[in-house]
Amino acid sequence: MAVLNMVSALNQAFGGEMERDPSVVVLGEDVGRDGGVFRVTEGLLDRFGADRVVDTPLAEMAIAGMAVGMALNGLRPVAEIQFMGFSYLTLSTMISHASRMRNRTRSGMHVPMVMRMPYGAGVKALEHHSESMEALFVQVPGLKVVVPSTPREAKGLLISSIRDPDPVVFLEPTRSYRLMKEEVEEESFTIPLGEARQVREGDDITVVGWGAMMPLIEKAVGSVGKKGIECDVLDLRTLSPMDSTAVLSSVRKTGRCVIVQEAPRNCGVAAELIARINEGALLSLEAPVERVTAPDIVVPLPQGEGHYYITPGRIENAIERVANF
Amino acid sequence: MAVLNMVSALNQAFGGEMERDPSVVVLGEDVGRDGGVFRVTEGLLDRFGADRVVDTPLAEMAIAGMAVGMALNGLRPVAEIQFMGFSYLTLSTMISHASRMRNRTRSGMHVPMVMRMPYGAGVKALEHHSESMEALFVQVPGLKVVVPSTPREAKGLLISSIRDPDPVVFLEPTRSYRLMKEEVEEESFTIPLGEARQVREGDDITVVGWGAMMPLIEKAVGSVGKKGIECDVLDLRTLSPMDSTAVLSSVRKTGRCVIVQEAPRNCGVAAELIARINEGALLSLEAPVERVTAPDIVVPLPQGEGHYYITPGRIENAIERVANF
Amino acid sequence: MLIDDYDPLKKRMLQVLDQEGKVVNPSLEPVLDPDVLMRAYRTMVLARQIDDKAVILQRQGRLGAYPPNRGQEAASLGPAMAIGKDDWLVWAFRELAGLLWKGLDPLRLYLYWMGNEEGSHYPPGLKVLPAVIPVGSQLPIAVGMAYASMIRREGTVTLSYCGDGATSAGDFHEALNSAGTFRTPNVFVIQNNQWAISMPRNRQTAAPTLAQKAVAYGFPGIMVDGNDVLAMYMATQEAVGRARRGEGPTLIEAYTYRMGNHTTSDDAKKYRLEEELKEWEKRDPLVRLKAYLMNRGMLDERQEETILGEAKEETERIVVEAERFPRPTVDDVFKHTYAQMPRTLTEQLERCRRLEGGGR
Amino acid sequence: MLIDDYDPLKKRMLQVLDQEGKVVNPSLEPVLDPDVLMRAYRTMVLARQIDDKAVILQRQGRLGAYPPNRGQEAASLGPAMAIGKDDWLVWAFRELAGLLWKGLDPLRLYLYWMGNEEGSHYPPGLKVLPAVIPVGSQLPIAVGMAYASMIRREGTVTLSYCGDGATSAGDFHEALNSAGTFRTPNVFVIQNNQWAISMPRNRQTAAPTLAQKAVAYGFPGIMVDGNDVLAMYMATQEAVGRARRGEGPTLIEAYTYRMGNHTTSDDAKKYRLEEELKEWEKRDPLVRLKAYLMNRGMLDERQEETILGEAKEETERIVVEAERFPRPTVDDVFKHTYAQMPRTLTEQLERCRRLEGGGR
Ligand SMILES: Cc1ncc(C[n+]2csc(CCOP(=O)(O)OP(=O)(O)O)c2C)c(N)n1
Ligand SMILES: Cc1ncc(C[n+]2csc(CCOP(=O)(O)OP(=O)(O)O)c2C)c(N)n1
Ligand SMILES: [Mg+2]
Ligand SMILES: [Mg+2]
Repeated sequence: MAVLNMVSALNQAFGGEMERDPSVVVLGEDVGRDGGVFRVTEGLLDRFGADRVVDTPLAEMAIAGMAVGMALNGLRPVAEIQFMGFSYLTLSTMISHASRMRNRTRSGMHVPMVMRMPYGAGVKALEHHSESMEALFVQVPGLKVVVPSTPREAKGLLISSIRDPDPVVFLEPTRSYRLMKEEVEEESFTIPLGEARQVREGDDITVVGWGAMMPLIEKAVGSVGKKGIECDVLDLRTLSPMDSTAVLSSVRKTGRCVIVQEAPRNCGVAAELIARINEGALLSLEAPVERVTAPDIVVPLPQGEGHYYITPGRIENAIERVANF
Repeated sequence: MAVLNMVSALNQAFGGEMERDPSVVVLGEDVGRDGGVFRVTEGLLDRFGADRVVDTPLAEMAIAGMAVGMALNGLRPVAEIQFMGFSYLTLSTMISHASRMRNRTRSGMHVPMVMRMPYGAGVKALEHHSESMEALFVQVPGLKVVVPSTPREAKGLLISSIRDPDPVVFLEPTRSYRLMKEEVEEESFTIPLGEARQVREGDDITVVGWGAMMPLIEKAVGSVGKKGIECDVLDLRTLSPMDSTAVLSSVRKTGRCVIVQEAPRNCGVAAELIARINEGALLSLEAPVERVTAPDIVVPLPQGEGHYYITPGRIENAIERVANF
Repeated sequence: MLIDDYDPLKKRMLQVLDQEGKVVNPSLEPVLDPDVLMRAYRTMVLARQIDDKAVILQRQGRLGAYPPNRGQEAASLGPAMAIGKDDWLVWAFRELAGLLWKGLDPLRLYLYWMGNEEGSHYPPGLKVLPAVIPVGSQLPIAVGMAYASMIRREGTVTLSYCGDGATSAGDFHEALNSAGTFRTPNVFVIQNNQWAISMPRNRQTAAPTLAQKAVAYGFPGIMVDGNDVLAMYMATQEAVGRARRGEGPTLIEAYTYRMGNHTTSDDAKKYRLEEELKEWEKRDPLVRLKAYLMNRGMLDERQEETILGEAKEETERIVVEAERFPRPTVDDVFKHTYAQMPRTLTEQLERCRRLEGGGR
Repeated sequence: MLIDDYDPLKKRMLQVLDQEGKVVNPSLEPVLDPDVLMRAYRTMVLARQIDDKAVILQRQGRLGAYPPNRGQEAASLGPAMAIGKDDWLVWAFRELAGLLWKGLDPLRLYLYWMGNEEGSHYPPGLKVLPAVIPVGSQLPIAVGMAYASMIRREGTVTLSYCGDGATSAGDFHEALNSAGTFRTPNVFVIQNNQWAISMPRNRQTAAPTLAQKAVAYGFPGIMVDGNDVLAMYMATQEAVGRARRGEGPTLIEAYTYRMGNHTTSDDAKKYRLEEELKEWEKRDPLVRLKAYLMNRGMLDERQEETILGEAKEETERIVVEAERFPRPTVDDVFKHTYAQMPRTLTEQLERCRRLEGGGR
């Protein structure tokens, strides 16, 4: 068992799946010779050849559309979009075709594709390179949306996504690509989509997050733990379908909840979770649920980042406030 | 004062604004000679000429992008997208440029444009012609999102949107285009953006909706009124910025709330409102807030519509359930 | 090669038949089995019947908004005749005749336009994509499909259609440019019917021909008389050959005309001149093929009547079957969102079922 | 007209100077004031300095990811020299020399790459759009800007730049096709620097030239030696003239080379051959203009040194100023979302202020 960072774990997932299933192909800008701007697809071109590791022209609509067509014609494409900030160009295709072909044809056809992209902030990047607009995809019926938070999770979830018969949007937290390492099984394994992960058990308060927020949450939870607040921590893992059952049963136990969302506030995943808590566990609530989110502004350029990003301190504050309500 | 339907009221708004301000231009597919597929821009070509009433090639990205450029260079463009189902093609431009130019340039430049489109279901239309995906736009910091519900509202809100210094997405409920008529002042008038409209006062329960849901709500509210349930009805009117203050003060008064949303459930405007009620009025709640929404599935073709659309009966049910909780 | 002789920059248009059904250029006349020619004619007649009937049904409230095909039968049929069973056909929404040739049961088409998703539920192996409404968005999909065939070394091609309006869309560009780069086995047919709703062809692009757009992608384009089914067949056949041999994509502009309204919700009188329509009615593709067959002694008036009669019967059959077809249940509209229904959706379905059952 | 002589389908490339600075074709040599030529040279030298320094600053952690301009100075400068004060310049992100010519204070550029939005806060009346990162998305905007100028009968033009990679994007197509249809006063310059990150030009499109993409839009295209500032100037001047006279847009392909990495985060050695770079280093645009000026006796070694010294000083000035420039406050990052801050945002700002002040 090797100790890997998320980039290597993802790369390993690709290697295994492409060995196992010759219909798996990778496409996107710079995914071949360059190995992807974050090196996730490094080495795949040499191992699997240019037919299956496809450097595309600079054309996101075509990347998404070609992936749909490949999937309809027997392949299992994994498309890479270089940054989430450029994925908006694919929304029309994802909404109008990827997510609907199954329903449109009454399951006569379906679209087993994955669209991966790095998302999120904290790496001092240019404009459009720090966005976290996952709720754009979560809103779309027929899509699945997956966000891993650790190297091992990334591998297992990517493999499940590739094998899934439905279109999956796979969001990789840029900030976590090389942040941490952990032991990852050499061989292939899957982590089921649609199930949240219990990261830590506690009776005082439920803390929910996903992706790049998990390391921040763990810090915050550690600090408040020292003050005697025991957190029940959930990594949502799949934003669509959302495992609200896990969240609700935790909230029914703790009566309190903080949701941490990197994205702006309006109509985000946290809002949806609060609505579901309201619907299914309102009577258990001993305090208003709090969301720690970005404000409803454009992600600032690096010099303004400090005013924008969520910190463990902010999460800690929120946990304490809700716990002591 | 003439009695107008929504199409005529919008047409009148255009006439007045184009007379008043020579920088107002209209662009889109078939907006000229054809007067738009719903006839909203009928007659404008003859009155204002082809320079200002611009029939474009079939290219939504260009329509949105050109509108941004026109706005940056001294015009006040009002772009029409033929149906919301084709507006996803504009999202990249709206997110990356329209909504950000002001912040990007620290207010050195800004984008006073309107993007109008019919949205919503109930007219037995083809695929992609019935969608209600407003939350895609509501999520985007820097955009405003406006949805009129009656002819007079449509006129006043469109004029405000045209005069607004920021980009506005203006959603016209297809179903209401010719559904009702009301008296509309001949001259121009504005209705401020960002303020909900109190449609009816009542102490028992708050009912919130917008756009095409308002006539359904009014029916439902009438029925439950006969059973002694008095509803406080709010037409949200502007989805972004959202007038949650009005909703919260109503909920503080009634302690109960039903939100009616034509769109699918996940991460919609109703979820955001529930989150804000949770944050600001949880302690006033005497029952869980209920959302009446579409399910998280693709809008069915006409033969399946009946299983999908919200009816006054469903709203009535929800109101009674919450009122009697 | 036709595509060299008819380079669009030379401003020539490929034609085999004149309106009287005479062969303009004998060296271009395809060698087709009489059965095949007769089947082509029957297909066009049937397409015309189904199309006309759909317009009537719409007026009677028995079918939804519908985009008439009248005048474009040859433009969609000729290309379909040049592909095989294992090749893919990717259409937009105005390719009735081509679909009939390819083997799609027209019942499905009526179901579709009547607003039932079963209308896009095709038998496995038919190799036809469902109708695509967002203009141009089928083209990148067609490139992906061709790419998949290509790397499997199948030797199959993907034939796709789009309208003149679609050529302005970003999808068109990204698709054709990518296809050129990958040399995928794509044949792109533009049905240039001169109009995109109310927008005439010359307001869609300043390029004098649509075929010349291929110059931007590094592969050949050709402009073809789209009302001449033999010319469309010949051009596509050559394009299909190139694709099968790994020589990459071809763009074919079918110069044709939409004789009807854009859809039944549209009124073309508002924006186009009656005379233009009159001119084009003289070039009716059905009349042209009939004249050719009569000239060749393959068809007479009596046969013609029989064919028409059969087409009418077939049309009646599908009207009856389509109207008898079960309407979607609440389960149907939920069931196909994902392969497995997620829990939240199951709950939503149960609530809907309850409501429909009169519960709360 | 140059655009007739250099029709891209003829596969010719417009060139005025050879690498030794000799005039290849005297009839094409522009009549430019010596002051203007000297200013052009100074601009290129300054651009090179600012560019090199940015790369160093990035390595020292004093500036963010940065896309080097080295080798492309003539391609962006020549066009900028051909427009006037009232014309718009719409850039992508690698047009330093052109921006300096247009009058943008390079301090703004450093602020931008250092991650401060004040870097895109330009003085009113400058008529330059901020940098555009989503590749190609500036082009529809440029068409809208030109449209606005056109209907005001201003006689001004909009000059826009994009890369070779951008030509594959749907935005490129929709923009150029619309511009052709409306005959807007646009001049579209493609900086074909042979690479889009790791993708070589021939993997971007199968078209043998990028200039010929104009054929798809019904307006002229021309391929120009992009390392020859005089050729770029001449071609653009002609395009600008056409635009001002209402003759519509022109597409100019500047054939040039990105000598550096894509950005400071990239390592070009991974995907391209050292020899290719070596070849292109011989065609350095700065060296070429210098040789021309020396040949014409307008520049000597001493002057050259002075110019270089001045450029270094100026670069130091902007480093100092940029590093001294106030960083955005919490108010700054909220304030410019809307003209008037909505209530919810005010609340969010207040909470942020409170948190930053150590409150909760
Ligand atoms: C992306 C998109 N924009 C707008 C529409 C609305 N619309 C439907 S058909 C049509 C015109 C299509 O013209 P063309 O491509 O020439 O096809 P034709 O209708 O002539 O067959 C338009 C604008 C659409 N379906 N998709
Ligand atoms: C729409 C979009 N997709 C992807 C990217 C990531 N990206 C940044 S620059 C670049 C290559 C651009 O190539 P080109 O247009 O030739 O410009 P150059 O970098 O050579 O100046 C890519 C793929 C982007 N910025 N925008
Ligand atoms: Mg057409
Ligand atoms: Mg380049």
